[in-house]
Order: sequence, then C-alpha cells, then structure tokens
Amino acid sequence: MFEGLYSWSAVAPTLVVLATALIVMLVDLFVKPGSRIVPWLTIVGLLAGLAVTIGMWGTEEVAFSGAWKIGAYSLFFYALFIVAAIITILFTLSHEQRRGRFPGEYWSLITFSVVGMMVMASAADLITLIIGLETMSLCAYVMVGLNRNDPRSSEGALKYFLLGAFASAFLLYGAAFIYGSVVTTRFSEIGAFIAAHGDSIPFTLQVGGILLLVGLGFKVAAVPFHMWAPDAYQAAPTPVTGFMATAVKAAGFAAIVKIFGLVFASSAVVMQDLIWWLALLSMIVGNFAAVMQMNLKRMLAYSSVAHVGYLLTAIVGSDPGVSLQGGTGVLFYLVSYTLMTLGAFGVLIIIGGGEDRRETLVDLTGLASKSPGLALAMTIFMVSMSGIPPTIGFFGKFYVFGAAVQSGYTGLAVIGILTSVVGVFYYFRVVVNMYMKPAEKSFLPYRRSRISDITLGVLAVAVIYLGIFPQSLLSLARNAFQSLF
Amino acid sequence: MTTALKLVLLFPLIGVVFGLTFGRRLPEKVVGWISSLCVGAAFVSAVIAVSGFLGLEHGEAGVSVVLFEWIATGPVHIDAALWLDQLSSVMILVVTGVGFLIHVYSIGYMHGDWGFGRFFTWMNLFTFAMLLLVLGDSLAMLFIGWEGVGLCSYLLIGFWFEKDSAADAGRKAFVVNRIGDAAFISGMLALFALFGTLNIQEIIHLSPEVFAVGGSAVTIITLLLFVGATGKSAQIPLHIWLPDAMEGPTPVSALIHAATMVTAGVYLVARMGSIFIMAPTTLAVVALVGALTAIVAGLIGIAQHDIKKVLAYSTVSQLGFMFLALGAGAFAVGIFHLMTHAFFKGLLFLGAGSVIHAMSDKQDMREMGGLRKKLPITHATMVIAGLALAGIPFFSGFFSKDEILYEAWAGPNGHPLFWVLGAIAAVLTGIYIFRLLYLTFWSKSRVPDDIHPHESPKVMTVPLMILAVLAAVGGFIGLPKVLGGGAWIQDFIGTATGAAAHGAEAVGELGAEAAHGGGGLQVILMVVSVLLALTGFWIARRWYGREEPYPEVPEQAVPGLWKAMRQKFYFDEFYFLIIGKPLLKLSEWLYRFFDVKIIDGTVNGAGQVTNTLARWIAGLQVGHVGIYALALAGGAAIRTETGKGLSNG
Amino acid sequence: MTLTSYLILSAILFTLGVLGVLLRRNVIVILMSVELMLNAVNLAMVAFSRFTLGLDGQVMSFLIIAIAAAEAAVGLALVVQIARDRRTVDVDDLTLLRG
Amino acid sequence: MNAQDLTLFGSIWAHWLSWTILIPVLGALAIAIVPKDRHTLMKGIALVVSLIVFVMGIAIWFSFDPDTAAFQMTESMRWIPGIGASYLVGIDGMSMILVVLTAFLTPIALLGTWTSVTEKMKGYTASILMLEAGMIGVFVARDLFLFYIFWEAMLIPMYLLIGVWGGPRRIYAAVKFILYTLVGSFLMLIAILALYFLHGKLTGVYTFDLAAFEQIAIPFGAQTWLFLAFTFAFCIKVPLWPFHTWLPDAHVEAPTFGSVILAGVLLKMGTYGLLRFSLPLFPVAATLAVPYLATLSIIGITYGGLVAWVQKDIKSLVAYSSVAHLGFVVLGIFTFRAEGLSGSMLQMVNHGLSTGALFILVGYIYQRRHTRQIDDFGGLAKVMPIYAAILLVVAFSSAGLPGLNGFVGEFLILIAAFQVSPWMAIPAIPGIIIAALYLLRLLRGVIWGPLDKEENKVLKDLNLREILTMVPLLVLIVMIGIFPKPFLRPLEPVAAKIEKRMNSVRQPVRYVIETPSPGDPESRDTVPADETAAPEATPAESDEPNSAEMVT
Repeated sequence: MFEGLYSWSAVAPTLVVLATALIVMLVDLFVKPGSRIVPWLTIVGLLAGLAVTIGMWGTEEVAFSGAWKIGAYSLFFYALFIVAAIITILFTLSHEQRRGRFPGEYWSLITFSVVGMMVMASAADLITLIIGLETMSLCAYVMVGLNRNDPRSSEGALKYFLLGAFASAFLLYGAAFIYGSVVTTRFSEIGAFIAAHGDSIPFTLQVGGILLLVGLGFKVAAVPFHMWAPDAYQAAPTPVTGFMATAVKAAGFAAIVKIFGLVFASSAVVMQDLIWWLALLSMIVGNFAAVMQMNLKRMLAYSSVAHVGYLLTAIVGSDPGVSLQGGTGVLFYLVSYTLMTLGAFGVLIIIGGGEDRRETLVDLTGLASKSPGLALAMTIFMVSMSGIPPTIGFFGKFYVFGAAVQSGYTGLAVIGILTSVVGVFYYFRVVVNMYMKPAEKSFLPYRRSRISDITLGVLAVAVIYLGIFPQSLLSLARNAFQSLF
Repeated sequence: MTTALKLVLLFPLIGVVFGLTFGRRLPEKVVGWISSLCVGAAFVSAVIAVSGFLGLEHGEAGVSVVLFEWIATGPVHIDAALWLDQLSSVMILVVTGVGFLIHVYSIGYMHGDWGFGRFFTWMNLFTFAMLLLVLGDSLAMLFIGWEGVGLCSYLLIGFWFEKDSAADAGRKAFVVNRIGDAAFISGMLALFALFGTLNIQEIIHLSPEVFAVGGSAVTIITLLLFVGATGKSAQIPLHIWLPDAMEGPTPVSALIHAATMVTAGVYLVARMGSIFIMAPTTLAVVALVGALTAIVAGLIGIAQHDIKKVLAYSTVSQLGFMFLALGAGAFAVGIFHLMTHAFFKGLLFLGAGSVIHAMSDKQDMREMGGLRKKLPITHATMVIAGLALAGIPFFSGFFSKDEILYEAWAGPNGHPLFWVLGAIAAVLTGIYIFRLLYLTFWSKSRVPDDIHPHESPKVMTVPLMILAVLAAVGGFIGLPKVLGGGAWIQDFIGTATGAAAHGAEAVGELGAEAAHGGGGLQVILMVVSVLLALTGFWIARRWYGREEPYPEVPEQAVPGLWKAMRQKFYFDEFYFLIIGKPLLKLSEWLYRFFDVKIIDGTVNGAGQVTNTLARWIAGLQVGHVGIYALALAGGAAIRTETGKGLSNG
Repeated sequence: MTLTSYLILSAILFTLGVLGVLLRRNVIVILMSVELMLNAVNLAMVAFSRFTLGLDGQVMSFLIIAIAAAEAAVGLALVVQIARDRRTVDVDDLTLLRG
Repeated sequence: MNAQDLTLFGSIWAHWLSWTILIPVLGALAIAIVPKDRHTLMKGIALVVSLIVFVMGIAIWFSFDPDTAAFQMTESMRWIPGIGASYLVGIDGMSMILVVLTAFLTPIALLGTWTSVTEKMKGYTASILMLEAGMIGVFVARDLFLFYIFWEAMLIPMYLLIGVWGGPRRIYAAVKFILYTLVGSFLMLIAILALYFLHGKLTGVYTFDLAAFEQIAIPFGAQTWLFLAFTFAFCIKVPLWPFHTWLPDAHVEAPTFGSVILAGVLLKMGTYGLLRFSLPLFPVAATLAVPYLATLSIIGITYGGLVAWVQKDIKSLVAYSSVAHLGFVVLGIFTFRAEGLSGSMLQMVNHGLSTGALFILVGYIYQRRHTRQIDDFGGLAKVMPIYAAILLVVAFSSAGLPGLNGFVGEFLILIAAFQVSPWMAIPAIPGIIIAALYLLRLLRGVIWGPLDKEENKVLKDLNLREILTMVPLLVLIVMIGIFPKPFLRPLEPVAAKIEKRMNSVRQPVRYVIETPSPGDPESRDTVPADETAAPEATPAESDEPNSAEMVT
C-alpha cells in the first residue's frame, strides 16, 4: 500500500506546472504591471510541463499511497489541459488591448487551475479528487470576476461562486456517504466493493454516488446543474470563458469517466438511468436555449451544455468490460471539443479586440468580406461543432453516438442527433451572419496578431486534419482509457 | 427495296437538317424547293419501295427493316424497325404524295412570311414523324411518330406564335392529344405486360393465344388504344382541339389537320384491327363514337362562318365516318375513306387557302361570295372536292363513303342503327359543303370593296389541279364489286388489317352475302346515299342559294339549336367548367394552401415549435441565483428520490 | 449515540444549509448557509470515521475546513466587489445576466 | 514516352477515382491562393480543373467494362482501423454514369453561368470545386463511413452557394436546405451506426464495407427501422413528396450554377442512395415498403406537376417539375424489376440533363432581364430564335417526348411498374399529361405569344459561349432519346443484380395479379382486374422475370 509513497516521477508533470505557477506569481511581483515576461514565462513553464508529460508517455506510476496514480489516462488529460491553457494564454496575450487588463495573477491563476485539473486527472482517491477540484474551482471563480470594471462580470462570478460552493457541498456530502458506506476513499476499493455487491449496494452508497454526480455535473454544467454556465460564461473575459468551456469541462469529465464510467459502472442501473436523464436534458436544454441567444458567448455556453449532453451519451451504459467505445469516445470528443471551442473563442477574442466589445451575432456581419480568413476559420469551427464532416467534431459525435448505439441506447442517440439539428441551426446562423448578411455595424478595427493568426490556423487545420485522419488521436484516446484498468 | 424504304425516312430528315442549318440564310425559293423536293424524293422512294413490295411473292405479310436496337434492357427489347405492308404502303404513298403537293403549294402560300424556313423545317419534320408513325413496326416506334407529329402539329398550329390565339391553340392541341396519348401508353403497357413485346406483328400473331374473343382484357386494351385514337383523330370527346388548330397556316391545316396526322388514329385502329376485331364491344363503341362525332361535327360545321372552321368540322365529321367503318369491322374501307379524304379534304383546304390568300387573309364566308369568276381554278377544283366530299357519284368520296354506309349496316360488326346515324351525317355533309360552296363561290358577292380577289400563282394552283384529279378519280381503285369493280383497295388493305386473317369467317360470310342478295342491299343503300347527298344539296340551296347579303334562314327557323351549333355545343365551356377550372383551382389550392400552408407549414411549424421551446427553456434562466440553486437542489433531490425508487424496485 | 443519530443531525444541518441558500437573499447569509452545509458534511465525516475506525474521514474533514476557509475568502472578496459596484448584496438585484 | 512515364501514369491510373476527387480539391486550394481580385483567373482555374475532371470522366467511361455488375477501378486503403473504416472506392455502372454526369455537368454549368456571379469570386469558384469533389465522392464510395463523409461534406459548399450568392430569400432557403437534409442524414448516421454494430455482433468483424453488410441477414425488426432511417434520408434528398418543400426554395434562391447542380446531381444522390443502400441492404423491408413508396411517388408525380403548373416563377416551376420527375424515378426503383431499375437510373441522367439545361436557360434570360416571372416574358421566339429553339427541345425532353431522352426512362419505368401491378402504373400516367400542361405553359408564356414588353424587344439572342454550353446537352438529350443503348448498357448488370437481390428475398406468399406469359395456352385472356384478389402461393424459386407480381 505504501509502495508508491515516494514516487516523485508520478507527480513530476504536476510539480513542473505548480512550480511554474509559483514562479510566475513571484516574478509578477517584481516586474511592472502588464509586462510580457510573465505570460511568456507561463508558456515556457507549461511547455516544460507538456514536455515532461510527453516524456512520460507509456509509464504508469503510483504515489501517495495509491491516492495518486498516473498513466496514459492522466497524461492524456495533462496534455489536453496544458495545451488548452497555452492556447488560451496565446490568445489573451496577443489581444490584450490595454496592457494590464489582465493582471499578473491571471497567468498564475490559469496555471494553478491547470494544477488543480492535473490533480483531478491523477486522482485515485476521493480526497485527491476533491483537492484538485477545489483548487481548480477557486481559480475559476476568481478568473470569471477578473473584469473588474464590468458589473456583470462580478455578478457572474458571484453566481458561479455561490452555486459552485453549494454544489461542492453536495459533492462533499456525497463523498462522506460513500466513505461511510465503504470505509475507504480509494476508487479501486470502492469499485471493488460495488462490483462485489452488484445491484444490492447500500442505499447510502447510492446516495453518495448521486450526490457526487450532482457535484461533478455542476462542474461540467450538465442540466439541471448548468444554470450558472451561461451567466458565468457571458460574464467572464472571453479568454477565460474559452478556458472554462474547455479545460475545466475536460477536468470534470476526467473525473466523471473515472467515477461513473468505471467505479460506478457495474452498479449500472440507477446511475446509468440518471446519467441518461442528464444527457437527455443537457442535449435538449442546451441546444434549444442556444437558439435564443444573440450573444455569442452565451450561445457557446448553451452549446457547451449540449456538448456535455453528447459526452454523457457516450458514458450512459457503456460498460468498459464490454467495449472501450464509450470512454474512448469521451476522451476523443473532449479533444475535439477543446480544439473547436478554443478556436471559436479565439475568433471571438480577436474580433472582440481584447475588450470584449463585440460578442453578438450582429457583430459578425460582414466578417467574411473584411476578414475572410477569420470567417473561414470560424466556419470550420462551427461546422465542426455541428458535427458535419470532414471535421473532428463529426468524428467525435460519430464516436459518442456510436457508443450509445452499441450499448443499446439508440433512442437516446436518436434524440441527441435530432437536437443536434437544432444545433446546426444556431451554429450555421453564425455562418449566415458572417457570409450572407451585409455588415450592419461599421466594423471596428481590431488588432491582428501573427501569434493568434497562427494559433487559429493551427486549430482550424487540426480540426480538419483530425476529422479526416482521426486514427492517431483515436488510438491515443483508446490507450489512455485502457490504462485505467 | 429496303434501301428505298430507309430513304423514304431519310429524305425528310435531310430536309429537316437542311432547314435547321440553312433555313434562315438561303432565299425562300431555294429553301422551299429543296424542302419540297425532299418530300418528293421520299415519294419516289416510297413508290419504289411499294412497287418492290408488290413485286414480292405474297407469301409474307410484309417487309421488316431493322435499323438498330433501340432499347434493350431486362426483358424489354425494342428495335427501331420499319414494317412495310399493304396498309403502310397506302399510308406512305398518301403521306408523301399529298405531302409533296402541299409543300409545293406552300412555297406560294408562305411567300414573304418571316418564318418561311422554320415552316418548311417543321413541315419536313412532320413528314418524317408521320412516316415513322405509319412505318413503325412496333407500337413504341409508332408512338414515337405519334408524338412527333403531335409536336409538329403543336409547332405549326402555333406557327404565328405572336397571335395569342395561335399560341393557345397549339398548346390546346398538344394537351388534348396528350390525354389520348396517356390512354395509348396505358394500352401499350398492358400489351407489353401480356405479350412481353410491343412488336405489332408479334402481338397480332400471339393474340389468339392470349386473348379470348370478347374477353375483358382485349376490350380494355382496345378501348385504351381507341381513346388514344380519339385524341389524335379528334373524335368526341377529344375533338375540341382540331377546330382551334385552324390557327395554323392553311397548308398545315391541309396536310396535318386534314390529310395525314388526324388520320393516325384511324390508322392505329386499322393497324391493330386483328385485336380490335376480338373485342366486339370496343368496335361498337368505336362505331358509335364515330357516328356521333360525324353527326355532331356536321351540325357544328353547318353553323360556322369561318371557311376553315367549316372544313375543320368537316374533317372531324369525316373522321367520324372512318371510325364508323372501323367500328363496323370494315377496316379496309376506313382506310379507303382515309385515302380519298386525304385527296379531297387536302384539296378543300388548299382551295380555302387559295381563297383566303385571295381575300387578303379574310376567312369569314359572310364576306365572300361570287368568287367563282375571280378564282376559276380554285373554284373548279374546290367544287370537285366538294362533290367528292358530299358523295356525289363517281367522285372519289362517293365510293368510300358509300362503302362505309354499306358496311355500317352489313359489315362484320355492322348494325342498321349505325347506317341510320351515318345517313344523317351524310345529309349534314351535303348541307355544310354546299353551304360553303354557295357562300364562297356561287352567291352574290359580299366582298368588301377594299379587297380585290385574284387567282393564286401557278405554284399553288398546280397542286390544286393535281389533287383535283385525284379527288375526282381516286375512288375507282376501290370500285365496289357490285358496280363491276374489283374492290381492289379493300382487298389489298384487308390483308394487312387482319380482317382477312382473323375475321376470315366473317369476311367469307360477307363475301357470300355480297355475292348472293347482299349485292342488292348494297345497290339500294348506294342509291339512298346519293339521295341523301342530294338532299343536303337541296337544303343548302334552299337556304343559301338566294341573292341576299347573308341569308339567315336556319337562324330564324331554329334559333336555339342554331346558337348551340354556332357555339359548338359548348364543349369547350363544358370542359373548362368540369375539368379545366376545377383542376386549376385544385392546383392553386394544392400550391397555396396544401404546399405552402400544410406541408411547408409543418416544416416551418417545427421551426416555430423549436423557437417557442427555446424561448421557454431560455426563460428558465431567470438570472436569479436562488432559482439556480433551487434547480440544482431540486435536481439532486429528484435524482436521489429516483435513485431510491429504482434501487428499491 | 449511534451513527444514525449523528447522521440525522448532519442531515438536518445540511438541509438547513440548503434551505438557507434557497430562501435567504443576502449573499452573506447564503455564504454562511453554505458553510453550514460544509459543516454538516464535516460532522458526517467525523461520525463515519469514528464508527468505522478509519482515519480518512478525519483527514477529509480537515480538508473540508480548509476548503471552507478558501471559499469564504474568495466569496467575501467577490461580495465586497459587488457591494462596491452595486451597493447591494441582495441576490434579487443581481439579475443582469439572464435569458 | 519512356517506361518511367508509363509507370507514373500507371500509378495515377491505379488511383484514378481518387484523383477525380482530389483534383477539384487541389483546384480549390489553388484558387485559395490566387489574389483576391483576379476573378477571371479563378474562374479559369475552376473551368480548367472541371474540364480535367471531365476528361478523366471520359476516360472512365471508355475504360469501363459495361458487362459486369462488379465494382471496377477499385481502390482500397486502410483509413481508420480503429473503427474499421477504410478508404474503399470503386464504381459500377450506376456510379460510373453518375460520376460522368457530375464531371460533365460541372464545367457545363460553370460555362453556362460564366458571367452570372461577379462578387466574392474566390469563395464561389472554390465552393464549386469542393462541391464537385464531394459529389464524385458520394458516388464512388463503397464504405458507408466514407460515403457519409462525402454525403454531408458536400452540403457545406452547396449551402454557401445558395446562401451567399443566392436571391433575396437566400438565407431562409439555405438554412432550410441544410436543416431539412440534415434531419434525414443525421438519422441515417444513427442507422449506419446501428448497422455497423449489428454486423459486428453477428460476425465479430467491425467494418463499414458495403459489401460486408450485404452478406448478413439482418433481423426483420432491425431491418425495418434501418430501412426507414436510410430511406427517410434519401427521400428528403430526392425529394419525395411530402418532403419536398425545401427544393423550390433552394432552387429559386440558388444562383444558376447552384440550381443546375442541385437539380442535375444532388437530387440524384437520394435515388442513388435508395438503389445503393436501401434496396440491397434491407430487401425485405424494402419489399414491404413498396405500396407506401409507390403511393408517395405517384402522389409526387401528380402533385408536383399540378403545383408546377400554377407557378409564376420559372425556377419554381422547374423545381416542382423535379418533384414529379423524381417521383417517376422512385417509382421505377420500387418496381424491383430490371427494366424499371435501369429506366430509373437512366432517368436520373435524363433529369440531370434536361433540368440542368432548363436551369441554365432560365439563367440566360434572368441575366438579361433580372426577372424570372413567366408573365414578364412572352414572344421571345421573335427576338431570340436560337434560345427559343433550345428551350423548346429541352422542355419537350423534360415533358418526355419520344425521341428525346426523357421518354426512354419514363417508358421503361412505366413498363416495369405496370408489370408489377397496373395500379402502380396507371395512376402515374396522368403525370404525363400534367407534364405537358406545365411545360407548355412555360413555353407559351416565355417564347410564344406577342412580344409586348418593351424590355424584351431589345433582348439579344444567345452568344457563342451560351450556345456552345448548350450544344453538348442537346446532343446528349437527342442521343439518349434515339440511341439509348450505350447509356443503358452499363446500367443493365447493376439493375439485374439488384433485381436478383430483391427476388431472392421475396416472401413465399404473394398475390398474383397477372400470370399469362406468351405461349401459355391455359392463361388466355387474364384481365388484370379479374384476378387481383386471388392469392396464390408460389414458391420463391419459380420466379420468372416476366411474371408480374407484387408482394402485398
């Protein structure tokens, strides 16, 4: 039980990122506000973390007496978090119109939240999970409220915070119940207990699981725990929104897959039933509510709710003992979702001019003629989000719905696919506004930056390329998911 | 001979290609003559082909020339092939012969028209299609020609397309024809389903094995084919297009709407005679429809003032006669009348064209009169044609019409009632044609002062004269046996129409009857029919032989009936009321209500529902953190509850 | 005292906290209600730990205390910011973002 | 030419189909890097690329062996082994003729609309080429996954063509187009997945290879649902009544090029899908669906015609006429008889040619007059005789005049339908009359009648480019009408194969409607109506191609 206690390599990537966060925080004290050194330093640190992550690919390590376990699964998520953070930073960096709009804490907050996520992804114990979750969440609360001049920003942050704390309480209460029922907080032991007892697990454990689902469902914004999401997404500075929509969500799913795709998988019935409902409601509410949104960030918030629905669809009833499809699908979909969402937010950041001045549909009119490249990139991301080939979004959706069909939840898949038609409507409305409507507002100039252009280009190409040749990513995702066993 | 047969088709086609390429560039004369000569060459080829065919040992029924395989897929094999037998021989000779004359005539008639080249191109195309129709060895080939002539008819009726009436008339002709065609196609499909082929000879050959005489299959199929024929041959109830078709140039009326195309229906029934004869019910229907059409069209014809309209209704009426013959089972006689009709009716139209030409495009007979002296050649030829039409002895029409009336009574499928109907129509024929002659030529001149009628140029009158000769003597090839003739044409065609083959017993019986006692009947009927024609003449003379501006005798005598006749018995109005208007209303309704409101409304409604739902769902997002927390807690509670319930159950 | 008693007490506290969050309008009070919920969790943790002879529960409760503190810090900071901007700490007034 | 060249060519030849897909994509990329204002250059690239593809299509046509139903020019590559999807392409007669049609129509349509679009040329030309690639891809894919990718990917350029370069209500039309289509194809995606897992469960092999799916016996229940999902998607695309309402909007609003390709190729994807997937994969369900689909297609024939008749806008007239025409195609498909199937396939080509030509012709006058209302024209034959002549031929081809292409297909379809049951053919026949009604109304309104509008009196007849665009279409229209054999020949083995496939699953109990075959003395004079009600059990083996039966 103690064999992994001293395994430093198991925590190496996390430590690198943690160190980055601390260093950035310290350095920020000594440079003048708005200095470019800080963000670049952050990027370097994160890249180092990424390098370590990649270097460790293929290894499996246990630390902290088995409360911490890394393998392909964790490393996969590490890479995802770090890449999302780097892209977010790049976008922020190149479009920070007024220097110092993003205070020095911003960079370290992002990095700290990445640390939290990494902890979540490596958690093999409820305690570890909760530590990671709270680290990540607290950073996120603050980041949402960074727009100190905008009353909406702090309102959104407060809502996010209050509900987050509320949900955390549920999650913790659930953890307490689980602990009380099984007398351990180790995932592996809880899983073994559940597997041994089958459907007749104690009621307290059921309740614990459900409360845990509530807490994690809140983090990923599954209906009906999604209410904070549109407000917080709209309130937050656009780069933060992008980060929250991708990395935070991915971290939530890192935990959900572990707990509900694995630990609670064989307790099947009840949990699956609940997740079924979560998936259904998320797809319906997310897609339908998005139709009404004229604010793009809000629209993308609801769309992210819908995507959570698709992701949950893959988890429903997917028994990893039978098929890896569900888990693999989630991992793949998270990557695809991250790429296209970051891309979309990237476009918003660029046209927002760093000040979030333009974030409604109308602001997009005439973009195609003013800036064809940007419009094309946005089109690619929207097509991908709609799940139309040849984009990664299509393959992701194909795969997660495939998982649902495979586990016999064809009905859910059908409903999901029908709601995604609604999705097509609002995603394509973006295209309509960019290409088919005359510019309604005089288009304010925005700063182009080579960095963001390249980043956007890379994202767009990746979305297409991985849509046509998804095999490599698919193998990675499969290996990652497999490493959980 | 096969080469000659191919050439028959090729020459008009050359004419078409020539017309398409040079029609607008070369001078009128060249275009007109080359086009005409193409048809003339086709005529020569036809003569060669037919004489070649006649020279054959009569072991085989006809000559088949396969051009190429048209459709071959699955069980469907249709060759593009020609079939020359007695029936098609007669037809190609008539089509190319009369066609040639009318082409030549047109050179004069169409002189100066801006669409001169177009006219000849289409006339050539028509000739080609008509030849294909009569030469096709399968119903599919026949149908290609059938629709082809329909197309040309459409184009030529609407030749002066800038006139709304012409453009409308063309469209009407095509659509009404299509109604018949639809039935024709249905019949063809049924035949294919039963026989696995559309080759006419094969069908005829197999029909005794497939059909039972009087069976419902053969009846239905023949009825369908007959409906097709009524469309093309303008029989009630589909006759309404032909009078309107007079909007076309007069040579078109002569060639297409008198001599050739409209007789395609007659040809079709005769061609499929062996099948029709197995369906007595159908034949009765054919005869009745024919007789009825003959009478109705005759009545309408009497009351028309437009010279071409009179002739048009006369054509409808005469086609009715032909169908009467067919219905009586005397297919050969029907074809015989077809041939003589081609001569005299073509001539009448050309004559009318000459008159119209002379009258500076006036067609109203009330403004004519006394043209006998102004247009001597036209007058003479038209009188000959008129006499032939009325059935005055020893003109061509006399022989054929007399035969028809006789067969209507005594034919294989004849009945005295048919004769009575035919007799009535014969009287009407006399009335309208002599009325026409009186009003146009014989009465006092009512020509407006600003018009100075003059005889047409040679290029027009020569064809008139040639046709006049044919109209006068053409009937002698069918001189009945009782008059000492050989009834050569009847026998000749009879072998092809199948009356001889299948109705062998019937024909034999008939022959016997004709030999004994039957001959007496024929003579009696013949005399009666002459009397009928003369009665018609007498009536026309009573009414129109006066020296009055425009005598209105019948108008005053039977005003109600006259008005109905004048208004063509309101067929058009009736159809518009019961078919046209409802259909239009229905279509409008389908579009404006059903398509836009119901179907598209459902589609857009789905969008609306989505929107409403979306508004509703987005409305849940009230912005109040307490409500959010409630949703969260409520969700958790429900979940826990369900969890409990599920774990218990 | 049995485990059940502790758990019932904990449930009551938790419910009170939930009701507080749902019914109170003052952000500060809501925050305190959340703290109450967390303490209910703590109680349950400790009780479980005591009755099942594991130590993890107590570790966890320390952790939760830390979390509560961190949350209070962040939360109060946000409340201060709101109060400064909007001159209100009533959640009924915080509905700029909706729809 | 040395040996190396030969090898190079050989290797290109080995991937010939892939190149036909790839070259347009490369062309689109090339256009992307052309400077923004070089419009002629962009159009030139698009034209040259589409002509290259056309030449490649010609090469396909001539190297194709028309006597076999097997797939030819096949290519097979590993693609996504993780899900068993591979890059499988190949063509049989049906694919071949549609690929060639696509390759043929694209340059024609491009040339025909050479001057009709003047703005945003880069996107326009690139969309055209991407569209072409997508369409060819749909027709050559033999792997369901690959097929689906092309099937949907091609929607985007079409959507943009309608939405960006379309008429006043283009946005509505474009959105309607894409949503309508996606409802169907998303459901098809689920069906593809279900089929995939079903096959996996039955055989242990997870693959999207079409041929593999044909090998398994799909349980009846699953077959029904899968058939419905696939067919629903295809019927929307066709579009079969009552799923057609996207079509008039899309046609009316699309730029001429879009309309031409939409009518010429896109609609064929629906019927192609029915033939390629719905029938062979789910024969039992398809057999049971015959009465329903036949009814819908017959309604479509009549309804489409009647509604076309009262249209005021020429484009929407032609659009509704497409509903009617494709009703015939679907009717032919659901006869399951060789002649009906090959008739349907030929009719797809015919419709592509005639309707494509009609749209180009509408485009010609639209560009001159900027209106498409029939009432705004009249008497054009006077000022535009060449135009009038071409319109005449094309309209009559569309009306199914014998001697032109439309008739051959329609006739074969009707023959087949009648043999299945008179009730399947006879109700469709009024459609022929109605076709005359609306097309003659078009002619009457546009080229005939008095030339009474001042604006029309100065119209110029077609220029050389416009004539040259129409010539190939006219040649084919006449050629298929007179000598359809070369076009039917490659279709025949495919039709025979599908017929065999459908016959193999006929249920043993059927209602014999008509029995007599030539030479059978006992079956004299059987009337369709007489024996409709007489059920007769016949073993499946004794299926004669000539006997007409319908499973009810």
